[in-house]
Amino acid sequence: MAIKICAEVFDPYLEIQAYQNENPSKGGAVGATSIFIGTMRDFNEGDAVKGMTLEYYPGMTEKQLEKIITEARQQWHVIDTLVVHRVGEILPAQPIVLVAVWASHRGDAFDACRYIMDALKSKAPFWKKELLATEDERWVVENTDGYKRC
Amino acid sequence: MAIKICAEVFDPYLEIQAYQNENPSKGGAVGATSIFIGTMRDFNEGDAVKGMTLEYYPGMTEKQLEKIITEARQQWHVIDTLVVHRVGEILPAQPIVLVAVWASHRGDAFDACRYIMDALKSKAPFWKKELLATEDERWVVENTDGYKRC
Amino acid sequence: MLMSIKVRYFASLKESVGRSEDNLAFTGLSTVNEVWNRANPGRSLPANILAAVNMDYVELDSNVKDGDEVAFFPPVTGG
Amino acid sequence: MLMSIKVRYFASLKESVGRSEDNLAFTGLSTVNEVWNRANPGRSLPANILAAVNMDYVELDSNVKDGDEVAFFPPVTGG
Repeated sequence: MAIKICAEVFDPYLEIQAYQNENPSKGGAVGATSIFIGTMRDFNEGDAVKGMTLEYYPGMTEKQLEKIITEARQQWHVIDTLVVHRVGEILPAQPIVLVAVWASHRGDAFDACRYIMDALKSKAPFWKKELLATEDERWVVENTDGYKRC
Repeated sequence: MAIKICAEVFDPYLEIQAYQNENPSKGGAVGATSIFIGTMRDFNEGDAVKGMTLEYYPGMTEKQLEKIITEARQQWHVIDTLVVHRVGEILPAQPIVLVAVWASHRGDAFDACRYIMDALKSKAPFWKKELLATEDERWVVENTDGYKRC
Repeated sequence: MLMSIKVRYFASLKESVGRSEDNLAFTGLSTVNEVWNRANPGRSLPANILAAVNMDYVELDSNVKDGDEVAFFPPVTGG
Repeated sequence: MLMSIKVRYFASLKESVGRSEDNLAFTGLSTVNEVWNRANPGRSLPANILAAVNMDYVELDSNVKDGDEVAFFPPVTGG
């Protein structure tokens, strides 16, 4: 299990591969890997966004992420997890968050990955401030349920 | 949208990166990528498994996968999808299937990825034959719901 | 009317019938189930077997027409 | 009893109170809500603000003890 807070741009695929290489023992037990990658969009709430700053609460952020992962492991059969979250100045298309869950079976992997993402969005202390194309700055007020509105 | 049937071992992370590089335009619209990777376990139904052969129905397999992806796109807001499935002789820890879904929002990405995986497991014509550690061969009879039994 | 039908078998069913393909030629309309019976006289269709015509899933009482490819196979186990 | 409490503010709340941290020293028992009032006299706690004590979420009427770190911040928007 690993939790990383990154102040620099990270490559989610390299992070996963590096983590797997450092933890090769789980190989034959793993049947399912569910991965979520959140990346920065260049629009939000109908406005063009050209950058973002991600603030966090060092110490509490890691503590809450650990708690969320423990809750997931209590509910599903999970072999391992990796969570990486970016902080600082971010540009469109850069990764913000990576959640990877390794399990023997796909239901456990999918459910635990989604649980961790949803809980992270509602409980882990991170805050986004958007820099709009108009040069205005604004704090993102609330995370949504994650579906596109028609 | 791409569907690939692979007769050789594939690296799911290289497949995703190569596909993204060939389709860079979607960058700033994507906020969520949900990925599922199925890998071969070295045990099943309580027996040690040392290899597997995956048979398919060329033509029908691709046709059914296209249909499944179309169904997913009718239900959720999906930007792009990639499905790669291995056939032929497989060894433990090798990837069997990759499903990647790119969307603006996480709910759409998660739901569509899971829909594609579950539908693939019940409708795409692939069949697994296991080679046990005892040298016995046996056909896998049915896919399960994907959760570990206690 | 002369019907020319290709029949295909996959996975464990292919092993139990002992062949991967039949090419049938017969006269008269037919259903998927009748295609099985013509290709495998005296052997009833095993339980749980799925059928496809021209690579789409069908019920066993679906009609087949000249030139169709009819496939029989066990439940799928990919992914 | 002398209470020494560190108060922290994050994100839009940090900008609106104009500081990131207070170090309070006062006597008597207190709650999270009272800590806010001591640190921000005359300013009521904005709606929807979350509170944590020692990096765990708490209700506003939770007690604080000497040495605690109390944090106030708006709804989180990570991921």
